[in-house]
Amino acid sequence: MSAIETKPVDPSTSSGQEKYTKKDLTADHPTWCPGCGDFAVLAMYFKLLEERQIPHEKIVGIAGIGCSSRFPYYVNSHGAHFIHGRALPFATGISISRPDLHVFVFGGDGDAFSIGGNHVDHAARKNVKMTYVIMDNFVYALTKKQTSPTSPLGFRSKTDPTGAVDCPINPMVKLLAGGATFVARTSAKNPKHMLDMMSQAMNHNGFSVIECLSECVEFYEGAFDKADPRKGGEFKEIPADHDVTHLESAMKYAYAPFPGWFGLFYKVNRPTKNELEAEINKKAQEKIVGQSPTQILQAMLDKLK
Amino acid sequence: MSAIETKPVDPSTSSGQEKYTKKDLTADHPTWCPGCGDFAVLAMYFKLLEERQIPHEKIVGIAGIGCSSRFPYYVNSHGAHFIHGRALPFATGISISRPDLHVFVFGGDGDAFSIGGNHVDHAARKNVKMTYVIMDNFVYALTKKQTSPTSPLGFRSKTDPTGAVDCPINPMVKLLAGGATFVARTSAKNPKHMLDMMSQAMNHNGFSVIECLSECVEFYEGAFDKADPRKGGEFKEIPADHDVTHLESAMKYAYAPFPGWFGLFYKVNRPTKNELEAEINKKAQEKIVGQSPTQILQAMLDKLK
Amino acid sequence: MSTISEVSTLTKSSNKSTSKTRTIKDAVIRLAGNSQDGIQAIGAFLARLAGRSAQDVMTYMTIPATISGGPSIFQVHIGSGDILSAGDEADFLVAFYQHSYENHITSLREGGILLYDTDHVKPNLEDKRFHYIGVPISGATVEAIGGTGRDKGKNIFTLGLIAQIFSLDTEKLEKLIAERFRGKDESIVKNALMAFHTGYGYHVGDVLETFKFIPAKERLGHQVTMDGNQALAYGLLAAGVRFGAGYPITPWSSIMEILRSELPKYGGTFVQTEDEIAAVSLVCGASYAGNVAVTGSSGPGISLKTEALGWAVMAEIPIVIIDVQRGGPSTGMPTNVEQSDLNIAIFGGHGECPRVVMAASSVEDCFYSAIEAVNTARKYSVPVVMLTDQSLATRIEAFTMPDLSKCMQDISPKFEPVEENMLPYDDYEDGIARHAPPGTRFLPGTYPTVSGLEHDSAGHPTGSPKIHQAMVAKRRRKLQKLAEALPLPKIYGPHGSGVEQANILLVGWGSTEGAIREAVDALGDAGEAPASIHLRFLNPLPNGLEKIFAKFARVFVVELNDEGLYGNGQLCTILRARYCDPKIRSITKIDGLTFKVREIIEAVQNYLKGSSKS
Amino acid sequence: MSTISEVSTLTKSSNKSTSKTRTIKDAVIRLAGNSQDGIQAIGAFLARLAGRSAQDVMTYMTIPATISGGPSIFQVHIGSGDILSAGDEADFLVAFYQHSYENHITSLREGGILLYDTDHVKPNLEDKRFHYIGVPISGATVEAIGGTGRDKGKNIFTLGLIAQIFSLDTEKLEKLIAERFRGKDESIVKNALMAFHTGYGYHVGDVLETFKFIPAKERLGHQVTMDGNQALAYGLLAAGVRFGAGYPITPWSSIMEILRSELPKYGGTFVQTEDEIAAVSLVCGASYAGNVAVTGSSGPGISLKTEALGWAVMAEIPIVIIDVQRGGPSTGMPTNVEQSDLNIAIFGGHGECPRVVMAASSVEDCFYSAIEAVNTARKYSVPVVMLTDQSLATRIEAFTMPDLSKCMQDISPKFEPVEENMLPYDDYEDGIARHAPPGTRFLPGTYPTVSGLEHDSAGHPTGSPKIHQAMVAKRRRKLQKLAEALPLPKIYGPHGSGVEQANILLVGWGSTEGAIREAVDALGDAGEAPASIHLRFLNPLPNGLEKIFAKFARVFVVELNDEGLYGNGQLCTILRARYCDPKIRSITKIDGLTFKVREIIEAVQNYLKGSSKS
Ligand SMILES: Cc1ncc(C[n+]2csc(CCOP(=O)(O)OP(=O)(O)O)c2C)c(N)n1
Ligand SMILES: Cc1ncc(C[n+]2csc(CCOP(=O)(O)OP(=O)(O)O)c2C)c(N)n1
Ligand code: SF4
Ligand code: SF4
Ligand SMILES: [Mg+2]
Ligand SMILES: [Mg+2]
Repeated sequence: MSAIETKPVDPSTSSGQEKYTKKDLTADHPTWCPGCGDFAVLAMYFKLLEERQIPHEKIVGIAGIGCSSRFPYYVNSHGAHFIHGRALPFATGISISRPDLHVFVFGGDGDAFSIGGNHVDHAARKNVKMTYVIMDNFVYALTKKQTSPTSPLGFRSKTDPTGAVDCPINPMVKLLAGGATFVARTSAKNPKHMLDMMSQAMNHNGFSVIECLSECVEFYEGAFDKADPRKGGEFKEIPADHDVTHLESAMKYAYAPFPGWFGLFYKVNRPTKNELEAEINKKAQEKIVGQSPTQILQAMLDKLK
Repeated sequence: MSAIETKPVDPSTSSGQEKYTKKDLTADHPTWCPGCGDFAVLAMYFKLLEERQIPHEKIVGIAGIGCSSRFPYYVNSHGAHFIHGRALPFATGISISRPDLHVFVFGGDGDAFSIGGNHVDHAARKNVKMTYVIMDNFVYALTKKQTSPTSPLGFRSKTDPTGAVDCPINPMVKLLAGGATFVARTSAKNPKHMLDMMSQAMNHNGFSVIECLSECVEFYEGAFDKADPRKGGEFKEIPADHDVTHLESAMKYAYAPFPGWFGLFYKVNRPTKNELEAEINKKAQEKIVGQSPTQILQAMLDKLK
Repeated sequence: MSTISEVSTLTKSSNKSTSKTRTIKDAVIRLAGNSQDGIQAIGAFLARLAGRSAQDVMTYMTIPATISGGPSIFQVHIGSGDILSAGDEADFLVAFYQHSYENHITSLREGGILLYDTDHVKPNLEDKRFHYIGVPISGATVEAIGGTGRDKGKNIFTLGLIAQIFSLDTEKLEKLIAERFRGKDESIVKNALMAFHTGYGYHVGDVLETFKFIPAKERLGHQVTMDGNQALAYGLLAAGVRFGAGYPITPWSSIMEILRSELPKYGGTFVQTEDEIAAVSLVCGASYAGNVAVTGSSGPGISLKTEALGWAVMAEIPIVIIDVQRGGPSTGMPTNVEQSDLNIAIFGGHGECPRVVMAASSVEDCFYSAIEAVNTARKYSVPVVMLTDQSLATRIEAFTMPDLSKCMQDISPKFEPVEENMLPYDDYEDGIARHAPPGTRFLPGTYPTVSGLEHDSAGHPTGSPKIHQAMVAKRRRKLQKLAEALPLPKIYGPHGSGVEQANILLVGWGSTEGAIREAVDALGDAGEAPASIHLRFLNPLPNGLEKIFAKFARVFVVELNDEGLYGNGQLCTILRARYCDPKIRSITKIDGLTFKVREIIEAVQNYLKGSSKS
Repeated sequence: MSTISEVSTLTKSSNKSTSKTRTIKDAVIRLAGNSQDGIQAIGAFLARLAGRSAQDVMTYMTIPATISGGPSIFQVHIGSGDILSAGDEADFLVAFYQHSYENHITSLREGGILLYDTDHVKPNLEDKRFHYIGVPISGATVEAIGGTGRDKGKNIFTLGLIAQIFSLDTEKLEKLIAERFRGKDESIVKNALMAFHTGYGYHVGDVLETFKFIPAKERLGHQVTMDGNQALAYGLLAAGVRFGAGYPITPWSSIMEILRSELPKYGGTFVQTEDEIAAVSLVCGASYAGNVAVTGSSGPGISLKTEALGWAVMAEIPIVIIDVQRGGPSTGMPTNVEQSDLNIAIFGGHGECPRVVMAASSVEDCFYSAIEAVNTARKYSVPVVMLTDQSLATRIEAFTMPDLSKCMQDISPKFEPVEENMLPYDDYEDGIARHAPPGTRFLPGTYPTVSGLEHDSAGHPTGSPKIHQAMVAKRRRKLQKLAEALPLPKIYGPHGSGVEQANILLVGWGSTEGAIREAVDALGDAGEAPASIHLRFLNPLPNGLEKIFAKFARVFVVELNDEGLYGNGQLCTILRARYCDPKIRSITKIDGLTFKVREIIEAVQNYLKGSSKS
């Protein structure tokens, strides 16, 4: 990138900034509809960051395209608004090349499970270190009410005027089957629970994913009432005795019909892509310790003489 | 398409052709390497078609790109060689618009689980009627030995000279989790078993998928020896008492480490996309029975006067 | 340029007629409020009414950037003659809020009328350039139909006001209102009609005069009123398309939504896919299986379709891809207009990949172009990219009811057995592949494979240099045959006069046709000698354009895209490359909005002034 | 055109020298067999030897269409002066099989020598145009090293034969053989050397004479010998690239394979992704995170990358995309060459999407172009598409060892805190965005967002027409600045003479440079007055080309693509559009093979003859 005008600074200040507050983290006012579930996700993200106080410049927020994916504009941190469905590969490029950063990805159900579905599987199997919050509203909101891969059967949308007929994707099953090492589910209606999940996800060394039910009041009002005790629904938390390293048991919770279970389904430690690549690099460098890049390349070219 | 010069024929002959033989089904001689597992798949396909004698013109063979995907050229039937990873959506367009045809798709592990991974999930959840044979050789063969999503950890390829590190995809788990309604696994080393699986798949009304281990003798020799009794391996067939409608049990077999199990893992009946769309059409036409397309469109335009 | 009426302009402060009702030929009405206020609904009612009155109408709207709504306008240009554009300036402005007033008063022409909601707007009454009508729109609506009606009813109340001022046909309007709410709760219709009547009867104290449109000439048959996306979707249905696939994106979505609703009635299917690549792939499959199928998208989705488009070129499978252009690049400006996809339409995809590119020029033309796109794809066994844009997609026009007995097609495959050994890719003189879809028996017993690899005449892969060369030439040649068959565009002179002694030619494509024609008319009035042509086929271009260009001293290519690195818009670049004629120059604009007629005129005049520049 | 030697041509039947060893300047050796026979290995040894002898060398190969192998050739042009092309015709043909003989005898020049395996080939000895040397290659190899060596050893045996006939430096060859099999089993090296010595000592009874290359002029420093993909990959490493991502495809794959092996040594990473879209997305992310990252592909994979490329244009993130062009469209001809991706490189992607496009012209140039691509991307904060092609990817050349002390770069980000409120997309005069990657503290407390939506100077979305217009202009303007800064290409005259009184200009780009220069030389010899320029930057073009064109009566743009609908190749179209100069004409070829020098000459001569055509 073209250089920017900067002066070298005292390194002691470089990570020693003032404690930052929600105010410091707030950027543009969201253009979301009043009542949109996404506000709660943003609020909890602010809270999480405020609690953790990781260096402000080390936070990166990435998103694809959708209402939910406007997220990065509302956070005052480094961030990028990429293209539809490709936030995970973009974030993978950051995560692997910059292990010092904390990479968060936000996006919708269409972004994650429709156009982006394959990237989810491959980020999961590679176990790329990052935290991914899927703000699932069971609908394509930004494009104004088409069926999404999580829309339930019978949902009437502009593309299914007589009701959706395609069997929806089960996000938890997909994530578990895909090999994600941290899989949780929460709801924007339960901010405390959400914060807890986010916090645990952030602690995880690997690909951590949270499905967060986040109601679209404009195009799918009441979608999650059955999961909302205040609306007569039930917010069933996964029992404390569930072994989060037990995939089969996690799958059982995952297969429960809507509103299903909430909480941490699965968490195991498997080497991250980041660590595996670092290991490859370490081995590759063993024979050439102390050599400069120039020397390494020169040795290569010498072989071609 | 531009019209071809044809004459109307006696309809009685149109589906009443002579019984066809393997010879009639054979087109170009395969350019596969001698010893390639793909030959066996082709041979069993010929056998299957010969047994069934469905009208010759109703067979369609579709493929993406890869060694395995050259399949359609070797079969004398209607067929298309599409682009890498997109054979399933292409076949979906055929299946849904032409319920009279028998749609077969052939391709490799890269085609299916790397670039095409998302299409597999969506064809599965939609339950589009067709039979898909994945010729899995654990490697990118056509491009000469790069790591594929099914390459085991440690496999040395041109893109993983020190051994693959990315956790491979488990095809059976992916297919089951994705919602495929017929999931089977076989091996090119056991043609009889393969024919049986293909035959059952073809009988299935829905999205039927077979993973067929098919050795690449050029770039991954011996990959499947552990599944080959002649090489001291074990070809474990799923016990007869397995309930193929029981997803959880199917998943258990699926999660077994290599060489795993062979046979029919899962088979359930769920309405196909083809049927669901037919039902939508039926309902849409209920109010307009007997109207010509012109009348239907005229009525629509009249509303806009 | 709007509202040049031979009878009387709507408002000219110099012309204070004493008659309370003045007859006018046309009027530009701009409604400015928030999208939630239903201003689009008022606009649509007015447009529909014009259609039913055999009048011409054209609309223009902006869409708020955020889902939750926001400032938005809807402009309607109604008249009793040909309406070519939505109008540069408004004759009549309705402002619901202070911001509406502030942002849009500059669009009101001198002598124009501002109608404003006194509950929300405080205009600067000192500004004597305008006439003011203040009505407590919000309050009066609440009074009429109760508090709940506040937000939902004030658009209909305003419609009543407009009906009063413009002496509109209330009977027709009432019918339209009733139709609109048909199937809804009785009370809703009642409330709406109440709001309408209150507005219609409201005593507008200080209005100088009311207006009346001169009766429109009788038109052949009825008129239909719709937007470009509707016209395009219905055109596809008329053309016989029975399969489509797509993925939502603004402003393409409404085409797929219509097809998803309508196709089942015709026994067809539209599939919403997981992404745009899948969509175009389904369509390649369905077209291969026998019937030209359609997909479409906007912006990013078009980029994603180019790989499969290349396959269809190679395999010579006819598909139609609709590109509803929006502001780019990348996610760009999703609710704004641009004509910046001509390059990708013609050149998108790797390798030598000739395909047909067409553009629709008006809402009516969307209907007929859709049919022509399908037929061209079929005839030449080639993908057709059909360009339209955001402004056309959302623009409402009235046009003569299509004669379905003439344009309705059945293109379903016949499956008659092939008697002789047929090689799909034989080197036919016309260059066109001969496909017979699956289901067709090949009596000699050899079945075809269609392929994205370079192939021999049977469709089987080849690495032969000679065959490759011949096949590239074949795929090019069939488009050259099409170019021979295409008619030359008609030359439009001022006020429809034809060529005459014109020496300036404006060349356009797509949705800008009306604005360009108005510019030609105005330039003619200003003493220049202009004319214009509008291109429907952009790839290949019709043969013989050089003969038209030869008649003119100056050629200006007018398009809504950027001047590029070398000062030429996208079509201009192609014309210059082909004809190497330096008199072909470029007039471009890229601000996400449609051309104002004035902008075209000024650009032409600038060229004429600064002859050093040309 | 090859083998024009000032000392002596290799074989001229008219020139039967009695001396047993004749001194020659260069020779074209074509090896024809099956790919399994290791003919590429012989070729590579010869090329490497030439490199070590400070000679010039260029190779050309074809790849069999099927994995299991099949007919294949490898051609080596070695000489002691500048070798510009791999040679139109062979001086010396080695045929392993009857089909090799039959298919390639026509490529042997009159008076040339055929060396054939008498165990497999029965040549027509009656054809007196050639000299024949029959050796039982298969049998003799088996004799030498046993039955297992039959397939694996006969290439090395043949290398020995060639070493004998061309008086090659056996010591150097032995060292090369030993190096090649280093790390393998002892016995393998031993067998190989045995085969080599047997071939070298084999009594070639009927050879008329043996040959010796005149000693090469001393070159500055050593030479390296490699193919274009290697040179490109090493160039990227020298440029400081430390992150890449890609998906396999022929002929791009070997670049990713090299980077995957090499980057870890430098602390970098190359990720094999699930598809090409993911690859370019990773690279956008990594470049955003601070260091220009690289992806690449061929054919279909390039089509898939255009959406994300558009994002990088919009967000102004520097990335490098390598396009190793192959035969298109669609899957096309994966192992053949074309220059048919210029259009997609410049125009691919929706909307107005200006990016830099460059092309490398030789193997050596691959190395330096890679560095320039990275630096251009960095300096202008823009994606750079770097074009190369299948022939360059697989062509082996020897060139002067790069001086790494001069070209090795460290481009890692510095993360110095930003002191003042910095707006990344401020309307800087140079049009270039100022990014500071994550990890950088922004002391005023406001952090940047990069965006694919149209955005204001802070990167936040906007629907403002004015801002959009300004931003489009800004993204265009920075490339116009680059165009100002680019040097004009040097003019090449016959035999390197420069311009002089030339009146014909050949314009080329990419891998065709050598062939075009040989054509210039030959046309000069034939009495014409030719010259050529070769363009490295294709978008933007350097300013001032019109001054060069003005000096010539005729300009021919020579490229390996199709003449298109209107008779112009892809670069030709762009030049004609920009300069509107009808003297700019097109010479194209699209058969999947490189230009023969003769083909260029004939095309020029046809134009000169048929002046009616121009
Ligand atoms: C390639 C591409 N295709 C389509 C779109 C249009 N588009 C924008 S957002 C979106 C889906 C939104 O749904 P979701 O991801 O669930 O997010 P939400 O708006 O519901 O939060 C679509 C289809 C696009 N921007 N790019
Ligand atoms: C878009 C695109 N990317 C990459 C390629 C190159 N390519 C051809 S086949 C293939 C993978 C082959 O592996 P697999 O699908 O397992 O088939 P196999 O050859 O092993 O049978 C690749 C990457 C391509 N043709 N198109
Ligand atoms: S449309 Fe739905 S998802 Fe989008 S901002 Fe409004 S409520 Fe939220
Ligand atoms: S390379 Fe492997 S997969 Fe391909 S044809 Fe040969 S053996 Fe079969
Ligand atoms: Mg959503
Ligand atoms: Mg494979």
